[in-house]
Amino acid sequence: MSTPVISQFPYRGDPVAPVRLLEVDGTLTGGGGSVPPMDDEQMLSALWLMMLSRAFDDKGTSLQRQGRFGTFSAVRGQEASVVGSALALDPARDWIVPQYRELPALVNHGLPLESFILYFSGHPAGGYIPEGVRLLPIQISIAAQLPHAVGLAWGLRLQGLDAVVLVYFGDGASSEGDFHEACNLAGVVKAPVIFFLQNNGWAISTPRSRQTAARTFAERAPGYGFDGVVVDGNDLLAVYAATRAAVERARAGGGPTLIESQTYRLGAHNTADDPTRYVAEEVLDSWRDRDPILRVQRYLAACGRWNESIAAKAQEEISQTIDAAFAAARAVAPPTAEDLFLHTYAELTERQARQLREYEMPATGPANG
Amino acid sequence: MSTPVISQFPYRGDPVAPVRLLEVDGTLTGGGGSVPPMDDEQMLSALWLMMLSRAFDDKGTSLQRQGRFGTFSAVRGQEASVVGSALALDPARDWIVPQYRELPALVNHGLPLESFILYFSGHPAGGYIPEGVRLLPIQISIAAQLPHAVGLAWGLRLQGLDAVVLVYFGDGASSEGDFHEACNLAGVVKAPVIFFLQNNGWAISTPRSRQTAARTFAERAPGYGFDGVVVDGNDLLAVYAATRAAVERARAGGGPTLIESQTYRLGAHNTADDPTRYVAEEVLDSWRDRDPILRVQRYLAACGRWNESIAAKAQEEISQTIDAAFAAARAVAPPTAEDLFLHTYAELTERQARQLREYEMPATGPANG
Amino acid sequence: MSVMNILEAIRDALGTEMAADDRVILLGQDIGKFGGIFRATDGLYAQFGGERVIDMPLAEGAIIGSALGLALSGLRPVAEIQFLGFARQAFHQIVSQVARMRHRSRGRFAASMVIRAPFGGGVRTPELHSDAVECQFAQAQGLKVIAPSNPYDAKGMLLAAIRDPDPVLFCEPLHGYRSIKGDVPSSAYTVDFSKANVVRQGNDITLIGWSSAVNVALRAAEALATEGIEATVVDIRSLLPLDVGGIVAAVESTGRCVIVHEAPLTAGFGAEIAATLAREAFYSLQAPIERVTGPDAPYPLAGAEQMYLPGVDRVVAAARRTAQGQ
Amino acid sequence: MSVMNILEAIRDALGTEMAADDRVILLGQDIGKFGGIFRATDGLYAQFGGERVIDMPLAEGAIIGSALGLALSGLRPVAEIQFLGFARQAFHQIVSQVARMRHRSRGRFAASMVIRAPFGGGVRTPELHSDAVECQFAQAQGLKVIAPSNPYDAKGMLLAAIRDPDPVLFCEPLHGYRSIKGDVPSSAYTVDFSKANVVRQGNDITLIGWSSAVNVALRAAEALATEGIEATVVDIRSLLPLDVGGIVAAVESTGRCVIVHEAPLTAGFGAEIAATLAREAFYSLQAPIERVTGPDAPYPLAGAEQMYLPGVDRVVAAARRTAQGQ
Ligand SMILES: Cc1ncc(C[n+]2csc(CCOP(=O)(O)OP(=O)(O)O)c2C)c(N)n1
Ligand SMILES: Cc1ncc(C[n+]2csc(CCOP(=O)(O)OP(=O)(O)O)c2C)c(N)n1
Ligand SMILES: [Mg+2]
Ligand SMILES: [Mg+2]
Repeated sequence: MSTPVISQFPYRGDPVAPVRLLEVDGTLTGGGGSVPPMDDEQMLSALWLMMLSRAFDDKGTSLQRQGRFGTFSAVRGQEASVVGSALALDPARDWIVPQYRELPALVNHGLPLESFILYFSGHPAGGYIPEGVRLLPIQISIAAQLPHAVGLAWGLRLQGLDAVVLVYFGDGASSEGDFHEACNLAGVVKAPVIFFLQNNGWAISTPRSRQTAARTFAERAPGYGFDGVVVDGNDLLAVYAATRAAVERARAGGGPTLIESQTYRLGAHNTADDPTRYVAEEVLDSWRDRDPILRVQRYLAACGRWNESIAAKAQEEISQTIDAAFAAARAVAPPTAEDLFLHTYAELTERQARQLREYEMPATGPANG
Repeated sequence: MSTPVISQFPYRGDPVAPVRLLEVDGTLTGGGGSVPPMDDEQMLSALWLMMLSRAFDDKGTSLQRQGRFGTFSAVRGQEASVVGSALALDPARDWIVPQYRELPALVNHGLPLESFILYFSGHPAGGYIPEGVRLLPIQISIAAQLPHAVGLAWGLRLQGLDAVVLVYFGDGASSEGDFHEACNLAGVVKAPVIFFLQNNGWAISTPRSRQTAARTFAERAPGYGFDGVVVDGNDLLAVYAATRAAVERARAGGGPTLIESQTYRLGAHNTADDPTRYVAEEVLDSWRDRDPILRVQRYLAACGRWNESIAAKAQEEISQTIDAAFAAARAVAPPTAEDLFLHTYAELTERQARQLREYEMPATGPANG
Repeated sequence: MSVMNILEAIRDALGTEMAADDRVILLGQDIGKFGGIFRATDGLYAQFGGERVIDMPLAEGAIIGSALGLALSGLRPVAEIQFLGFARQAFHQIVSQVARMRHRSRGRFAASMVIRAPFGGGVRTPELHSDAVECQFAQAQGLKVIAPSNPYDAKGMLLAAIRDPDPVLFCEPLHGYRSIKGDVPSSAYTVDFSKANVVRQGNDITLIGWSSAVNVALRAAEALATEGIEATVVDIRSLLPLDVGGIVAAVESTGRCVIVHEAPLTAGFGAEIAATLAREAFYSLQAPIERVTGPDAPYPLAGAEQMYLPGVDRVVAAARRTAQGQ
Repeated sequence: MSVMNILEAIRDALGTEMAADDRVILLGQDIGKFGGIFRATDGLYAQFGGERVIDMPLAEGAIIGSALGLALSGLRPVAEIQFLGFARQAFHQIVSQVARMRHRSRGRFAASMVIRAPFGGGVRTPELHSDAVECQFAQAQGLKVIAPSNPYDAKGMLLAAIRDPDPVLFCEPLHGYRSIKGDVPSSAYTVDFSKANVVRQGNDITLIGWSSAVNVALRAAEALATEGIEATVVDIRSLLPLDVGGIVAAVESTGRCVIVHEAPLTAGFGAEIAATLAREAFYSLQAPIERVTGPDAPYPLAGAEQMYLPGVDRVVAAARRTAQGQ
C-alpha cells in the first residue's frame, strides 16, 4: 500500500515500573532523602493489622483443615496492598466495597472479626454489617460490586456529602463486563470512587498472562476518562500514598482513579484449592522474598521501633484477639428455619409465612402452597 | 503529602487527530504527492455503493412514511465509513458481523438487497443469509455480536484458514460489557478480528460526550493488547487504508485492531425517531459540508471520472436496482404459522408440532398442550 | 381526574413522586432531554434537571448496578430499561444483586428501587424488543415483579412501587401504552398491588391474566357473554409475590379457569398459576385449566406477530371448551 | 464397563468425544492445566493440548458469546461455566443469542454447542454457587436444557448433547458429582434425553424430578415402600423440551404425583410439570399434585442449607398425604 497508516495508539514497549517508596530491604527508595507518607506510629498500626491478617490466615486455615471453619480466601502476601489502601480512607465518612479477600481492611473499617468468622462459617448472621459501619457485604459474584460502588459514590456526592468509595477487585474481576461498565459510568459522572485492582497474579489457577494481553491494567483508565496508577502492591508506603492521592482527588471533585496494585497471592486461592498444581515453587520463593510484612518490620527495626520482644507481644495480643473472635462466633446459636425467610423482603410474603409454618409443624401442615 | 505520586497513565491533553487522506474539497491530504490506496475504478465502485446506500435510505424512508416499509436505521452520512471498511475485505474468505446500520457492506458482501428489505419489513424470511455469503445476521441487541465475531475469527484460524472477521458496532455499543469482554478475549487469543467502531456521535439521543469521558475510543486498544487507530470516517480512502492495514495484520497473525471511525449520523436514529428534539441544526449543517459522498465525487470529478451525465446514469441504475428489490420482496408470500416454529430447533418438538396443528385447525384442537 | 393513557399515567406518577420526594431520581438511556424513546419521562428533565433525570451510557448492567448503589446511598432510583428483553443484559445484577441485597446483609441494606421496562408485542418492534420475559425474573425471591393493565393501576402501582421498601420490577404494557385509556385522579394515590384485582364478575369461568393480556381477557369475556357464558376476569397485578388467596377464591367460585399470557407456554408464569390453582382449588375444578399463550417459539419478526400473540379468538375458544368440559 | 461417579463419567464423555471428533474443543475458566475446579477436565489438557482445552479470561459472557462464534466457524465447543449461578452473567448471550441463532437465521446458522455447569446445593459452597436456576433458562425456546441424575446418563446424555445440532445447557448435579456412582460402559453411547426415564416402577404414586432430586425421590420411594406405598419415580432428564407424553403416562398410571426440585417453589420448573399434568392427566388425578421444593427464599449460606434443601422426609410426608388424599 502506498499510504502507510500509523496507529495513534500502538501496543508496544515494556510495561511501566510501579510506584515504589519502600525497598525490599526496608530502606526508603532513593535513599533517606524523602519523608515517608506515614509516620512510625501509623506504620506500627498498619503492621499490627497486617500481622493480624497473617495470623488469621494461619488460624483459619488450620481450623478449616480440622473441619472447624469454612472455606475462605487468605490475604497472605497481599497485606500491604489491603492495609495500605484501607488506611488511606476515613472510616467515619468513606465507604469500602469489598470482594472477599480483604479481611484487615474490613476490620479496620469497623467490621467485628466475629462477623467475618460467622460469614465464612456459613452462618446467615455473618452477613450483617453493624449500623454505622460503612461497608457493603462481601461479594462472591466476581466484579458485580463495581457498579454498586460507582452508584454509591455518585449518590453520596449528589446528596452533598464529601465521601469517597474504594472498591476492591482482582485481576480476574477486571475481565468481566461489569468492570468496564462501572469504570465508564464513573468517568462520565465523575463519581468519587477509587477502583483498587489487586493484581495478585492469579484468578484461581488462571495466570495474569491469560487474563489479558494488556501490559498493565492501569493503562485502561484514560480510556474511561481518568488517571491510572501502578503501584508496588507489596510496599505499604507506595500503596498508601497512591491511595491517599486518589482519595484527595476524589474528595476534591476530581473523579475516579484506577489503581493497579501489583502484588502476589502467597498461597492457595482458598482453603479448597491446591496451588501446587499450577504455581512454580521458584516463583513463589521469589515473592516470599518480597514479603510485605517483613519489609515494614525491617524499616521499623532500623528506626528502633521493632524488635523480637515487641514482635512477641504483638503476636500474643493478635492471637488472643483471634481466639476471642472464634469463641464469640461459636457461641452464636445455630440458624433456624426463620433465618431462611427473614429479610427476603421487608415483610414475609403470605407464601413464605405458610412455608415457614410448615417448617415449624412439618407433620400437620401442607407442602409449600 | 511529602511524596507525590505520579500517575503513569494520566488523562490529559487533546484527543489525537484522525487519519485523513482525502480532504473535504476532494483533494488528497498533503497535496498530490501521495498515491491514493484505491485506484479510480475502485473509487467508482465504492461511490456506486455509497450512492446506492443513500438512495435506499431515501426510498426506504419515504415508503416507511407511507406505511409500505418497516422501521429501519439509515446509513446517511456514514457511507464512507461503511463502504471503505467493507471493501478492504475479501468476500470470498473474510466475514462481516454487522450491527444494523451497514446496508452497503452487506450488499457488497453478497446479501441480496431483497433480503434486507424483507427483514426490515418484518418477514421472517428476511433473516436468511444465502449459503456461501459470509455474513452473520443483523444484530439488534447492542454489542452482543462482538464476542461472536471473536469466536468466529479465532475458530477459523484454529482450523487453519486465513480468514479475517470485521465486526461493526457503534459508539453506544462500546459501553456494553460485551465490548470489553470481546476485546479482552481477542487480545488474549490474538484473534484475527477487526473491531470497527462507528462513532457517529449518537446512540439514539445520547451524545458521544455522555457515552464516555474518554477522549477517543481507539485509545482503549492497548489496554487489551493491540493497536487502536482513529480515522476520519467520512474519508473513504482513510477508512479503506486503515482497514486494509488491519486486515493485513490480522491475516499475518498479528491479531486484532480497534478502528474508531469518526463520522456523523446525518439524520434520525431510525425512521421512528425525531432528531430535531436533540440535534442542533448548525451541527448538522457542519457535517453536511463534510458529506462523504460529495468528497469522493469531487475527487473523481477532478480526475475527469465524474460529471453530471455519469451521475444521472448511476442514479437511474441504482433506482432500478432498488425498485426491483422492493418488487421482489413484495412478491414473497406472507408468513404462515409454520414460520413461527420452523428453525427453533433442527426439528419441531412434540409440543411445537401440537401447537402448530392447533393453528392449522383452531376449531377442533385443544389449546397449547 | 382526567383521561390518560398508560404512558401519561406513568409520567404523571413519576412527576408526582419527584415533586413530593427529593430522593427520587430517574436514570436510563435517552430519558433526559429526549424524554425517553416512548416519552415516558417527557418534560421531567426540564422540570427537575439533569441531576435527577439522568441519561446513562448504553449499559444495562451499569444502569441497574449503579441504581443499587444509588439506593444504598439513600436515594430512590427509578431506572428505565428501554425494553424488558434488554434487562437480560443486567440479569446478574437484578437477580443476584438487587433481589438479594436485603437478605445478604440480613436487613441492613435495602435495595429500595424500581426498574421500569415495557414489554410485550403488537406494535411491530424489531427482534427481542417484544419478548415477554417477566417470568424469568419471577423466581428471584427478594424482587417484586408487577405489571399494571390500565392507567389507574399504572399510576397507583408505580407510586406504591417507588415507596416500597423492596426492589420492584415494574413491567409496562408496550401494547397498551397509548391505546388503553381511563380516568386517573390527579392527586397521589397508591394501589395495593399485593392483591389481585377482579376486574369483571361472572359465574361460569375465570379468566386470569396480567398486563395487556387482561384486556384480551376482558374482550373475550364480552364475546363469551353474547353466548351466555359469564366470565370473571382477574388481573393478578403482581407475579411475585403472587396473591394465592385471591386467585384461588376467584377460581373456586367458577370451577373453571383459563390463563392468558404472551410469553411462550413452556415455563411461562401461567404454569405457576395453573400449578397453584390445580392444587389449592383441586376439589372445585370442574374442567382442566387451560393456558392460552404465545407458542413455544421465539417472538417473531413483526410481520408474523399477530399470529404469535394470544388473541381474543383463541381465548374465547379455550374458554368455551373449558366452560363445557366437566 | 466400570464404576464411575458423575464427574468421572463426564470426563470420560469429554475425552471420548474429543478423541473421536477433532472439532470438539473445551473452553472455560481453570479447565486447562488445572483440570477444572472440580477436575471435570483433568488430564484432557495434557492429552489434547491448549488449543483444544482452553483456559478463558474471567468473563462468562465472552465464554458463551465466543463459543457461539466458534460453533459458527465449524467447531463444536463445550463451554464450562463454573457454577450455573454465574451463567446469569451470560444470560443475554445464552437466551437472546445462542438459543435464537438458528431461528434468527432461518436455519442457516446452527449454534451446535454445549454449555456445562454444575448446580444445586448440599456441598457447602459460598453464596450464589448453589442456586438452582435451571428454570430461568427453560423459556428460552431454541435451547435444550437437560440434567442427568446418574453416571450412566451423564456420559450418554453428554455425548448426545455434543452431537446434537441444537445448543444444549447441560446442568450437572454438584451434589452427586462424587457421591453418586454407577456402572458406565467404556465405549461411546448416547442416551436419548428427549425421553423421560422411569427409574422405578410402582402403582401408588408417581414421584418426578431431575438431577439430584431424582436420588432424593428414589430414597423416598424406598422409605415409602416400607409403609406399603409403591412409587414410580420418573427422571425427566430434559426440561426443555419436556417429554409431555412420558410424564402424563407415568402419572395416569398412578393418579397421584409429587414433584421434587431444589429451586424455590414459585416459578420453579415444577410449576410447568404440575400445570401440564393437571391439564393432560386431569381426569386421572385422584389427589392434588404436590411440589416439594426449596422454600421461597434465596439459597442460604452453607450453615442453613440442610434446612433449605428438599429432603427425603419432606418428600415422604408429601407422598404419604398425596397417596391418602382423594
Ligand atoms: C461471576 C463469577 N464467575 C466465576 C466465579 C468463580 N470464582 C471465584 S474466585 C474466582 C477468581 C477471581 O480472581 P480475582 O478477581 O483475580 O480475585 P482473587 O481471587 O485473585 O483475589 C473465580 C473465577 C465467581 N465467583 N463469580
Ligand atoms: C442491549 C440493548 N440495549 C438497548 C437497545 C435500544 N437501542 C437500539 S439502538 C440504540 C443505540 C445504539 O447506538 P450505537 O451503538 O452508537 O449505534 P448507532 O445506532 O449510532 O449506529 C439503543 C440504545 C438495544 N437495541 N439493545
Ligand atoms: Mg487475582
Ligand atoms: Mg452511534
